[in-house]
Amino acid sequence: MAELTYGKAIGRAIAEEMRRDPDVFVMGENVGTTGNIFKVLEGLLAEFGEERVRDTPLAEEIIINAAVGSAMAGLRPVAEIMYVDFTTFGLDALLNQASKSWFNSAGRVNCPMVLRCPQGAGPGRGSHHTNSLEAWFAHVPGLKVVLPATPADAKGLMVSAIRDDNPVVFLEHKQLYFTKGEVPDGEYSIPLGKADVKRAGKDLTIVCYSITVHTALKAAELLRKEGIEAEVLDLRCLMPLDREAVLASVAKTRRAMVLYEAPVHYGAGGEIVTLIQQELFRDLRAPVRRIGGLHTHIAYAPNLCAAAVPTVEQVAAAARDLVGYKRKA
Amino acid sequence: MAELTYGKAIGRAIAEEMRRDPDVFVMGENVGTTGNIFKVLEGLLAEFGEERVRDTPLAEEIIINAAVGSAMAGLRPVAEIMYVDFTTFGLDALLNQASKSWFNSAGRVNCPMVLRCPQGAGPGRGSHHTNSLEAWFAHVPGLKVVLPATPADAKGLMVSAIRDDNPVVFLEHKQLYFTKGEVPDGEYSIPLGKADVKRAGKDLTIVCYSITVHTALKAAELLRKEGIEAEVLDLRCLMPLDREAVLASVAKTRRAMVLYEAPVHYGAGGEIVTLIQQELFRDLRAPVRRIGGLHTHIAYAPNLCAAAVPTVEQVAAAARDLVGYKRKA
Amino acid sequence: MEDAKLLRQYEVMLRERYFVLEQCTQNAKGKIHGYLHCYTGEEAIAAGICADLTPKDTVFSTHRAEGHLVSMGARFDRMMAESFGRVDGYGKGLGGVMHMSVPEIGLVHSNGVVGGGIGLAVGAALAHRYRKDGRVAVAFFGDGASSHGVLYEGMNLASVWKLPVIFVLENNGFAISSPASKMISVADVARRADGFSLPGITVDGNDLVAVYEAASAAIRRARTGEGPTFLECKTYRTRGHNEGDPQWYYRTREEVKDWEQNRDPVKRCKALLISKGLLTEEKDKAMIDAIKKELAEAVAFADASLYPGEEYLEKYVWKEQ
Amino acid sequence: MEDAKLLRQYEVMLRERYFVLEQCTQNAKGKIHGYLHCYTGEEAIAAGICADLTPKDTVFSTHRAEGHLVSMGARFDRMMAESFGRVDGYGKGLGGVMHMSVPEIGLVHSNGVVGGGIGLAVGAALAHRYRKDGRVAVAFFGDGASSHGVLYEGMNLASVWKLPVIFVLENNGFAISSPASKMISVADVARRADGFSLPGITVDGNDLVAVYEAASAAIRRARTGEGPTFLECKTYRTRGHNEGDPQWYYRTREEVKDWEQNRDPVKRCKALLISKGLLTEEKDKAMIDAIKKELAEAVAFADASLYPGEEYLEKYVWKEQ
Ligand SMILES: Cc1ncc(C[n+]2csc(CCOP(=O)(O)OP(=O)(O)O)c2C)c(N)n1
Ligand SMILES: Cc1ncc(C[n+]2csc(CCOP(=O)(O)OP(=O)(O)O)c2C)c(N)n1
Ligand SMILES: [Mg+2]
Ligand SMILES: [Mg+2]
Repeated sequence: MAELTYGKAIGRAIAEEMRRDPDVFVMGENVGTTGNIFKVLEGLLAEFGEERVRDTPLAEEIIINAAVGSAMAGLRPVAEIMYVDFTTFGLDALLNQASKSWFNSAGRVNCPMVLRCPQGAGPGRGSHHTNSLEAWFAHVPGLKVVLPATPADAKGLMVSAIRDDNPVVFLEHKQLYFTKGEVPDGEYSIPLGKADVKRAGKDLTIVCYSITVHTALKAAELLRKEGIEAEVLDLRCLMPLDREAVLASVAKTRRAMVLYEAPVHYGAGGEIVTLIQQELFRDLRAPVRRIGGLHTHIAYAPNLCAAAVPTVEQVAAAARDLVGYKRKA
Repeated sequence: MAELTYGKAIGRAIAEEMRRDPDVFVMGENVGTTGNIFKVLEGLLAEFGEERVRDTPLAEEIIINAAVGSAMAGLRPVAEIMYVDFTTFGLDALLNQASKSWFNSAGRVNCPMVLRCPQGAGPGRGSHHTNSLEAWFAHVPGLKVVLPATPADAKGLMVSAIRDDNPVVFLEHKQLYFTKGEVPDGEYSIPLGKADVKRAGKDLTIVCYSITVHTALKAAELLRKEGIEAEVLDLRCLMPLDREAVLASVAKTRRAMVLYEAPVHYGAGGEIVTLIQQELFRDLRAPVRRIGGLHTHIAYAPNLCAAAVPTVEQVAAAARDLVGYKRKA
Repeated sequence: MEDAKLLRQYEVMLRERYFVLEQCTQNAKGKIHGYLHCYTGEEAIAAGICADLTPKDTVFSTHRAEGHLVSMGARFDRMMAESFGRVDGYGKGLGGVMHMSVPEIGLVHSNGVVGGGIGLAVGAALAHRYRKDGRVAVAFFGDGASSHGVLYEGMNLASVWKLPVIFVLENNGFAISSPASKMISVADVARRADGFSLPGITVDGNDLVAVYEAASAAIRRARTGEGPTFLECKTYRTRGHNEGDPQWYYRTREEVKDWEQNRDPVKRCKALLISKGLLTEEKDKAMIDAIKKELAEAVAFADASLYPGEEYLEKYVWKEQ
Repeated sequence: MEDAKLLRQYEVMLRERYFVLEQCTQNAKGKIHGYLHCYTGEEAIAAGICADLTPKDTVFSTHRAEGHLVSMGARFDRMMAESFGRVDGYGKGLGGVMHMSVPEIGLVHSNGVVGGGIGLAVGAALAHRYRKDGRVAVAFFGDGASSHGVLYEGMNLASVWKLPVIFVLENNGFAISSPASKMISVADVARRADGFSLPGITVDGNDLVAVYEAASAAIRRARTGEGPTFLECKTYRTRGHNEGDPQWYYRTREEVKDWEQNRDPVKRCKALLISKGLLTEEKDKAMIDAIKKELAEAVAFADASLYPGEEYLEKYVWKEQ
């Protein structure tokens, strides 16, 4: 075990996979000389050289295309788009090419690639660097979508993402990069599609992922003092989705909340709400609560950035509502 | 009233708005000489000339950008992307520019444009011409999203979309273009964000939009013979969403199904399910049912294309389940 | 171009031509479900470009794919089955007529997205360069597609990284109804390559030998690490954009007839072969007969093949680990 | 360039320079929340390009926007307030330092997306052409952005439609740490314009007069319906990519010093003005003092302004009908 930041845990996973498999390489804007602007890839250029750590021109469309094409030709690219906001230049390659090659070819051409992007709110960045697009990717059959919340998960999931034979979108929350945690040394992987109970509880389940796991954990601490025990279930992947884990937890607690940071409407949470109420309707003691970000953009002013994303107090209040809900009015 | 196809109703709405407002113009691939490949815009070039009916080069990114930029400069473009699948080349202009200009400028620069795209399944087209992307657009704050199901709605909604001061994504189902219906002559508009009860019923509500309205209506006919009266609520717009109409209908029927054609997971339906179960939990006699397309791509083989989208029989069966559901097991 | 290769590639052109015409026949019978985009009139390009390629190279094709498929060696029967949407097709009927992938012959991907293969070919070339395997990636695309930004991003990347990719522009003068002369700001798109520091060459795409010579040099350059080449082949499609295209509103019958009668690549190559004494009418007829026989078998094969089962719909979404 | 204009645009350059330096000061105090990308060293470009523009023209700026804003006439106080994220800023603190829109002076949009304004400018130019209003659209963008495909799609469209747009490449040699020499396959990007049939001109971007003369001709061309121009201005940013950039891993202090001492656009222009007898040290100092006074007021204004209320978050998502 070593204490690492979330960012460094990702960098370490990639480096270990690059040592293991010569087909794995990294490309993106400023990933080599700069080691990526969040220092995630620091040291990789020195260790692996320019052929395997490729600074690209500033051209997202060809970055994604080159990743997809090289994967179709047998490599395992780990490509970076500096912010998820800029994947919008190259989504044909993801939506129509990467995600469909296995299908269109009926099992002849696959696309084993990882597309890494920071995403999410951050003060002082403004609306062009703070989109959260997981719902877009999760909606595309053929893509896998991973959103780690902790350094250990980030490492274990990145290893699996690189080894996966399908295109994986790996979404890193920019506000987590410098958070720290214990990370297992050496070979360590976490299968894609397994949720993780980050805190056990009996009174309600908070289904969450990425940065909201931490919001949920803090809210759970508040609630504990009030005698409410919240279970915090970190999905870790939206696709594959660990339906079993969601249902097992809510079957136990009989109350659920889904929590995410993206603009609330048509976000990923609706999928989880649908699953829970469909499968556990008779057991639910209250309607499934959904908390997302405000349905707006992330503003530049720090107070408005904070106001747009779910807060600990908001989660705690919703939990109290849930526990206090009476099935009959 | 005149009997028109869905496609011609759209073309007529655009022509009428072009006559009314010199700032309205049309652009896209093969929209002029060909009148668009579905003949939606036939006759416009002859009437309005090349300046207002602009055949563009085959370059979706600049089409969308040029629409957005010209709208920011005060025109009202009605731009076409030949299939929604190809909007993926120009989504920066939609996600980061069009949808955010009003916000970033705090009310100084708006973007009154319509982006028209056919979408949806169709046999023999294969997976690159059959995406359904409404959930992506509906998730973006600042965009409006319209999906008409009938010729009259197509006309009335298109008029409102063109007059709207915000960017509107207007999604036309390619399998509806040649369906016919009565369309009011002359000035006729339908406000964006008003759902429409396409069939009244008391036993359950089928919330749907675009082509699935017709699936729902057919299923309702089947069900009627069995004594089940389904209400078919056509949302017509996903954003703004007519929450009131959804809740009013389900408050009455106490059973609801959400129906759409896109791949089921993380589709638009989760939003509606969430709304209903959140607001009407105590009234619901059964969990809200969600029926989407199979979570896969639209295959070329006609049998598989048909198998991937919701069928009348599937909807009817789900309705029977809903009506037969017992709240206590 | 050596004689043997010339004759072989003539036969390839015949195979392209007759395969597509047979698809048209089958399409008229309602057996092909999708848009059928015929390569008729453009056969010399695929035959010339692919002559020196091997199954280890990586070719990315377009919506007008059959010429490329045939030239790389795809089987008539499996292609025909795929265009019928049947389970014995290359894509088991899932992909269909615009989306055939035959990696075992080097044809990685054909594409319903115009311009969709250009960036992928650059990526495949990156893989070749990364592995130093001497292979070449080829992107075919049309004049319409040449307006797509990814081409320029791709040329820049291929140029700075010296990637072994050949950009093959099949300039047939139209994107559906839109004439290249109105849509493209330069007469020879190949001129744009100059600004990206790669060789840009324009050839008569209906002249098999001219295409071959240019391609052969480009392939050599690529294999020896000298980087990308842009090759513009001027041509003309003599059938509609797709079968059923009511084409006479954007071009004249006379223009088409002129190309068919005076510039047809198959006819021109045949005349050349005969003039060189490499072909006789009888030999030509024998080749065509053999092709027709193979085509009849292909149609029978496709007819006998079933539509795919519904289980495939979800089976091929993700590759199992 | 006439004397009066030269002097006026020198003052514009001073305003650019001192405004940005004041932002740096405020940034060091923690008052600017976002990435601050300084235009320092590049001022002659904005001052030269904007000299003949009017508030009716449409300028699309970048993440390095302050030079363009100042040159079009934006107010110090409202810009400063916006970089502080305050409600009296141009975007009420919603947009922030990278996203200022001041349409009343012709600056439609600055942009956090690199290359994000290029296509929009083409669209605005389409509006001008459509209305035959004699206005001009300008897209500023960097060498990094010049690798984006939309530039080439935009050049093609502007060329075939003869749109009144000027593509202004501010080639400062770097995209963050990536040197243009490794990322771009040609020394002068302007050469690429040739393949799109528009004039491509490379000028010394640190020479106000050179930029101005080229811009003035391009603007005239655009206003009179002759279409687009591509203008590449070679320059150098003398501060880091953004404030806080640990820049010495990709360039040397010596290189920066050389540019500051020997090629600074403000110094060069000042020397020219003095040599022409248009400026004295006293007059220069007076101008700078006036600017500094205005800046002090701007900071006070921004400091006094509140953070925006939460109600704005949902108020400005959609424009009400
Ligand atoms: C990205 C994209 N845009 C539009 C289309 C619709 N479409 C199919 S073929 C075609 C014209 C293509 O022209 P060109 O590239 O010249 O190829 P050609 O058909 O002439 O071989 C168009 C517009 C598409 N399939 N993909
Ligand atoms: C589309 C996009 N990709 C990446 C970034 C991150 N980024 C911000 S500035 C920058 C470098 C821009 O270089 P250049 O275009 O040369 O402009 P300069 O900063 O040198 O003025 C990058 C990569 C971005 N904002 N937008
Ligand atoms: Mg063509
Ligand atoms: Mg630069």
